[in-house]
Amino acid sequence: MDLTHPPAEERFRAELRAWLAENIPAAWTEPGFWAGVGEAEGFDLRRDWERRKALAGFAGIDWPVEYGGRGGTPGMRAIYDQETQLARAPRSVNTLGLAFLAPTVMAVGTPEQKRDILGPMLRNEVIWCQGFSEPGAGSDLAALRTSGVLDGDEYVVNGQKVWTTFANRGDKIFTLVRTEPGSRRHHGISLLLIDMHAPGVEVRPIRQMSGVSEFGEVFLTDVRVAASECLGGIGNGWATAMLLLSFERGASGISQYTGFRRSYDEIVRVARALGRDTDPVLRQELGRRMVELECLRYHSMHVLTQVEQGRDLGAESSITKLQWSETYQDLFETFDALLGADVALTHPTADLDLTTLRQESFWTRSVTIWGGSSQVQRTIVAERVLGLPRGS
Amino acid sequence: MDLTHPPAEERFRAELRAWLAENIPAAWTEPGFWAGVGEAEGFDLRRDWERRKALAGFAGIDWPVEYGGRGGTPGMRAIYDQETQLARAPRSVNTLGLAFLAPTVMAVGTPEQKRDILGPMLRNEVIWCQGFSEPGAGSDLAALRTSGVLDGDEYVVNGQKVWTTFANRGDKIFTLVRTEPGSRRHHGISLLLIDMHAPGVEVRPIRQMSGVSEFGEVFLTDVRVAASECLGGIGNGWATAMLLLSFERGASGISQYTGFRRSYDEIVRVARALGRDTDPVLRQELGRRMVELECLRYHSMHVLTQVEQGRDLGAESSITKLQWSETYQDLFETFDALLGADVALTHPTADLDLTTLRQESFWTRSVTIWGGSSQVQRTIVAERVLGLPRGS
Amino acid sequence: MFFALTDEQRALAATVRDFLADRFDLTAVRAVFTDPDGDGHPPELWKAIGEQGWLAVCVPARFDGLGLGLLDAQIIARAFGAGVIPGPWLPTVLAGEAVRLAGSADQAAAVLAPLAAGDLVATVALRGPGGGYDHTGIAVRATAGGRLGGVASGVEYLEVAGLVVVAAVGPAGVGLYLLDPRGPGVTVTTQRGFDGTTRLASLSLADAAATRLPASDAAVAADLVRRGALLTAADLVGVARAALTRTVAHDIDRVQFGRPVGSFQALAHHLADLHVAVTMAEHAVLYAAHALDTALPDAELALAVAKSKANQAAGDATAAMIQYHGGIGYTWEHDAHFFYKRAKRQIPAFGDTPAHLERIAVLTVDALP
Amino acid sequence: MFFALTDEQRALAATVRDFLADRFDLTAVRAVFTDPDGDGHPPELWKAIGEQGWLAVCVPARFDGLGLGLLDAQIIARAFGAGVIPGPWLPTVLAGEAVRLAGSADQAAAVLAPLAAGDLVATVALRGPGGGYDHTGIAVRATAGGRLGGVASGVEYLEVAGLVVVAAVGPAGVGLYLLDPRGPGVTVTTQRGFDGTTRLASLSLADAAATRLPASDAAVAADLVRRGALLTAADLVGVARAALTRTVAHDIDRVQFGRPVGSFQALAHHLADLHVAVTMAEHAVLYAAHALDTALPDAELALAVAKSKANQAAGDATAAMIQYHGGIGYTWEHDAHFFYKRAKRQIPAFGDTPAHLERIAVLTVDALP
Repeated sequence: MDLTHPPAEERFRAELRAWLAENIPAAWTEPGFWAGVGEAEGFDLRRDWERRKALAGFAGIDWPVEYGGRGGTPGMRAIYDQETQLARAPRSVNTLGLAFLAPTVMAVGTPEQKRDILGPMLRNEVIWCQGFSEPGAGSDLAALRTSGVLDGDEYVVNGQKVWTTFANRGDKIFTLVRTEPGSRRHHGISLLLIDMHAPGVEVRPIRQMSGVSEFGEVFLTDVRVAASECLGGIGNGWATAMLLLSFERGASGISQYTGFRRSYDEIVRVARALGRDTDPVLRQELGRRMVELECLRYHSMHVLTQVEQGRDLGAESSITKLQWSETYQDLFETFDALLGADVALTHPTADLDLTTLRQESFWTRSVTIWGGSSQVQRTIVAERVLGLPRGS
Repeated sequence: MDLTHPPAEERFRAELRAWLAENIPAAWTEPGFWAGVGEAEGFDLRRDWERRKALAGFAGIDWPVEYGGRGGTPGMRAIYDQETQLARAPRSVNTLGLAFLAPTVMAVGTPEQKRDILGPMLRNEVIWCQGFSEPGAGSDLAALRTSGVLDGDEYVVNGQKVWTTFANRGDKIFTLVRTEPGSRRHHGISLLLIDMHAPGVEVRPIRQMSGVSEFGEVFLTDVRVAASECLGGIGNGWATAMLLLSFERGASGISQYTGFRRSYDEIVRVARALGRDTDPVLRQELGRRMVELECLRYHSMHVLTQVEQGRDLGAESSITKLQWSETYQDLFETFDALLGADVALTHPTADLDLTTLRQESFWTRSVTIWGGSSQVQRTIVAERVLGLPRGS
Repeated sequence: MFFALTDEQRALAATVRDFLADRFDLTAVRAVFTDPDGDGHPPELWKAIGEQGWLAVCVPARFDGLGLGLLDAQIIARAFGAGVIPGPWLPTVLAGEAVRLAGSADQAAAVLAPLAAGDLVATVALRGPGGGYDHTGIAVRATAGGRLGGVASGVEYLEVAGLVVVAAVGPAGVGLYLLDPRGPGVTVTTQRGFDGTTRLASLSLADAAATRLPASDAAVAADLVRRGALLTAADLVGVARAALTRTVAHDIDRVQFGRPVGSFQALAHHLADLHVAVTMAEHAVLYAAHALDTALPDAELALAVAKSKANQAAGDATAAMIQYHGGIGYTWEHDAHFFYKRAKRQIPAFGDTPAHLERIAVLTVDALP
Repeated sequence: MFFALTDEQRALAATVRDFLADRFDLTAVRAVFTDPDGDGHPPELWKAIGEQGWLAVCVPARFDGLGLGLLDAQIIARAFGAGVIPGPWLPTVLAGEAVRLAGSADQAAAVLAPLAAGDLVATVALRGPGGGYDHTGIAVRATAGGRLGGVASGVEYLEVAGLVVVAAVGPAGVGLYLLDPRGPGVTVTTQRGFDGTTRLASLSLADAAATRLPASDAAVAADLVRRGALLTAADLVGVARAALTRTVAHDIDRVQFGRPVGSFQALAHHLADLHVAVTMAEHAVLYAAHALDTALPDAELALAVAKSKANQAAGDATAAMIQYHGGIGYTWEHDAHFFYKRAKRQIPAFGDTPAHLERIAVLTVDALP
């Protein structure tokens, strides 16, 4: 065991930490700040901040230098995930592009795609959306029905996508489209890159149960897309999509841990303000949550070690997802439990504002659904990790 | 709502209670008595006691008088279940015969079968075993392989049965046998009544994890059974077996509740002896167990009402089984929890003898397996009560 | 033995259900839910509730009530939970119970008839900010002359109520007081919350005039809390059953991987467990209502069992409703969050689970001979 | 970042595993388990354990030990758990730790070399009947002269031990004492229990002579308990992983309703959840061992996390082992009950879950600035 980072990585941490301290306005880290600014203003602040961060060299930490990245180690990437959380840096507005599309482009993109997509994405000049899910195709992606019909050297795309993060703010969307008429399930699909500002693209925000709109529906009506705007080859979309989704495996859980650990402390402070932190029954619940949080941290070290050793994590990423999502949800059940009879109030006492924690609590109901529901993850663990026979 | 019993039923209660008080030796109700006497002696005591009880008119409470029963109401049956538990009367040694075989004989038996089987069973002159499960056919009963080949007017039976309660003490066994060679699944099966003392019947006790042997394996080698010793018709065994198992539905759960409620009190007394009854965390656990116990009691009143109203409970019996078996198991998890570091000891302190409670605790591990495992019960509730589509 | 509702009671249940389906369905609920600045008290609904006699259930016949008990009242509470119905029915009924149990003849005459007819919205203020439902949670003090000072939190529909029953600690201990919320010395402040099926406010009292219910004491206050807990448990059971039924219906229809989602065994078994839990909670609420109505010796235990079990069933069923609807269940546009949020609010109301479990321990551990 | 075992450590794990599979498999365990009157201490196993150096892991090199740490010791503990191995390995190692941490040079010289070689069976007596593992649980008093009086319960392998480390409260507070269990004033009484993979006894002391470990105090005693908890957690993780692996293997083979039982989704999903839990417990034990070895600032938290998680994983996995084997898993003849009973015994050993969770609350709730 050696849980330290090598000196070069620690130097990176120091450098990053100093930059973050200097560049994140104090107001941004105050409770309620992001809930207070409007959605549009918040987005613009984050977009601009991230661009500046990229120019300062703190984007694409583990991307190769040739693609505009820093060429750092997996350890630096983990440090980045941790430090940005600790500094309460704003969340990225280009997550899906950075986490999924970018590594896929590096792997199977044409030289032109690499040039045109990666740099602008890093600098937030182009915000990317993901267009995979459809109303009838949630966990069962292969049931998709959006169609693209070749007309000259363009595809005419029709269909509907749903659960698209930042649908109303995105510039481009990577989309699964059935380009071979009459094909079924995994066949005849292509991954097309569609301009969100093109004619025929309409977006309707989806309001979440928390009241916030981060997702949207995307309606595609006779949208014309150049055949060259395809990643990974026409008809090869399923394989490209599976490759793309496999990059979720890079996530070690350290970013989640760092964020949830802060939420835990905030929840403890609420308990203290309400005089409930000495209740032996609630202390047991808090203790149980901390057990799972700390396990997530140890697990993230395990994952980082595996990545550094060049091992393929494969289906193990389902373990990471289950651990962080279920732990996160349970943590906010404990939050509710300690509020007692005042659970429904935004301000249970005059000086306690729970708006942000309450939004986070509603958010946790979604994390066991998106990105592969807990049910889907358990099936993956059962079949691919434990080797249980395929059931149904 | 009217949770009282009519006067006739209350008179029955008084009569029964008085008889029990007079006829159960005080020594029998002392902790550890039944664990102290040997298995054989215990069986004989119980067999004889039950015979005397029958002669006094306290057997077959809700059986028609023509079959030697008392001709009582469902309410009297519930009172009987409750009072015998309260009085710590010994458990029956003929349960499977009384609960399952008897009502089946009443429903589909020939006049001779009714005459020959019911009376002797009530008086414990014949102890009945059940021979349904086989090593390869547990929850999946239709996978049975025991075969009976017709030879003159006798079947020659070969096969193996398992999980047979009192296998080594039984006189006769009601058995599912594949009497049509080459038949599959539910077809070609007959319910044969086999003499356990006949040549070719061999019994091997199965020791349970508690150390006690209540089950056994029954090996049938060229056992000759008269074709007339068939209940419900040759080849009609599956339907007869399903009818037989449906009589489990008579059980309202009140017997279980009354027994478990006593165990709860005993567990509380142990907690008190160890000074753990004031621990707020353990109190929560005990409270949670009491919630489920009391729900079981209310549920038993609901079931009794349904039976009195002549309603078919159908798949609802799976709810009763799930509620009592899971509650019982959880209750003993709480028992373990409150013992703390001394959990492994039979005598954690000089004056605390946990032998009986410990055996009961191991027993609770089996109740979610036999009689249809919790998994099987949940499938029944999902499909037949909720109407969810048949899955797998 | 008759552990069931009578035919009349079943008919009442059907009437409430049909009325709501017809006249106040989820579209009507949505209108109230999504208008947090509105008073959450649709007049046409209230009028109908009054006309139907659903406020008169527990009011004695001499005050034009139906003279029934909690067993009948819980039928209405369950249907209201199942329909996630807004409005001050529950606090009004409860305020009536306080007057019935502890009021003078004059007080009863003045309050109960208009309350039963739907001409009076009333509510109860039983605990201070952050406080529980026993006497330690009360943050209002009373003088011997009936002047109140202090604060109460999370009071339902205070802003439309014409009368408040306030629990206060006076010279002779805990008492219940009738207060005009528009009188001098009374400040009402809106408290924002996430459950749009109710409206909450705090009550600040500074030397406010009130009238004591003469027979009220700590025991009556505790009894009132138990009645509130029973009706809340019934509401939760209604929420739980509706959440489960809607989820089952959705998962029979919803196809993924070429099969109805409800045919996947892990999901089906979880729904089966939820059905068992909701069924037990239904039994428990029925029993507890009867036990309180007829003063059975185990009434207090039964109430604690009912509220604990209803809490669990509703919490689990509404969380499952979101999870097993997939993404759609998490949207504002879907109705799942009405059920989820109402359950979240009601679970700690009139005693959270730990409080009731500890009470059960007192009754079954400490009381064991 | 290297959060994993080294190649040498993996080789050690493989050696222990292979040795046990070869020389002390479940048939050998069964012989010990089903002979409750035997001493539970097979000499050939002990001899081999000594020869292999598995008692020498934590003993410093100057006493012929390997001078390694808990990270290496937990490898052996895990393998022993996975094999439900009987014998006094764990209490002997722990007694050695007490001497190493708090003994004089002479005491260390006298005890550690024979202990490392397998020539000395030792054990620890740290709590009284019904007591926990903190100072309040100690029921032995010591005089200034080192005479002990009182009682200790649940002492592993006391009847074959040549040396006992006893926790006692003396004039200067808690201390650890070396005791000859065959000396005058010492009474050893067998305590019957259900876990045949160990032997337990109580220790009654009446003016019994003992020698204090000079550097021992409350902090060292607490450290010793943490080391015991860590090795017990490792044992439990071994039990849990073996229970799960055996259940998966059984359910791949076992056919019901024409399909392998393991293809039923409800069961498969439960096994998947268990795999996640056992994996987390494995991580946690690894981290806690390293944290104790290198005195990381969060070592105490890590230990409490590891024991809590190992308790849960082993409890759940061994219960599932019985349930998902069907009837056979409930028989004496099947091995499932070895795992179940060992887990039951070890779960409260060196701190049950509530005790560790409360400790976590102290460290993360009370300590929050």
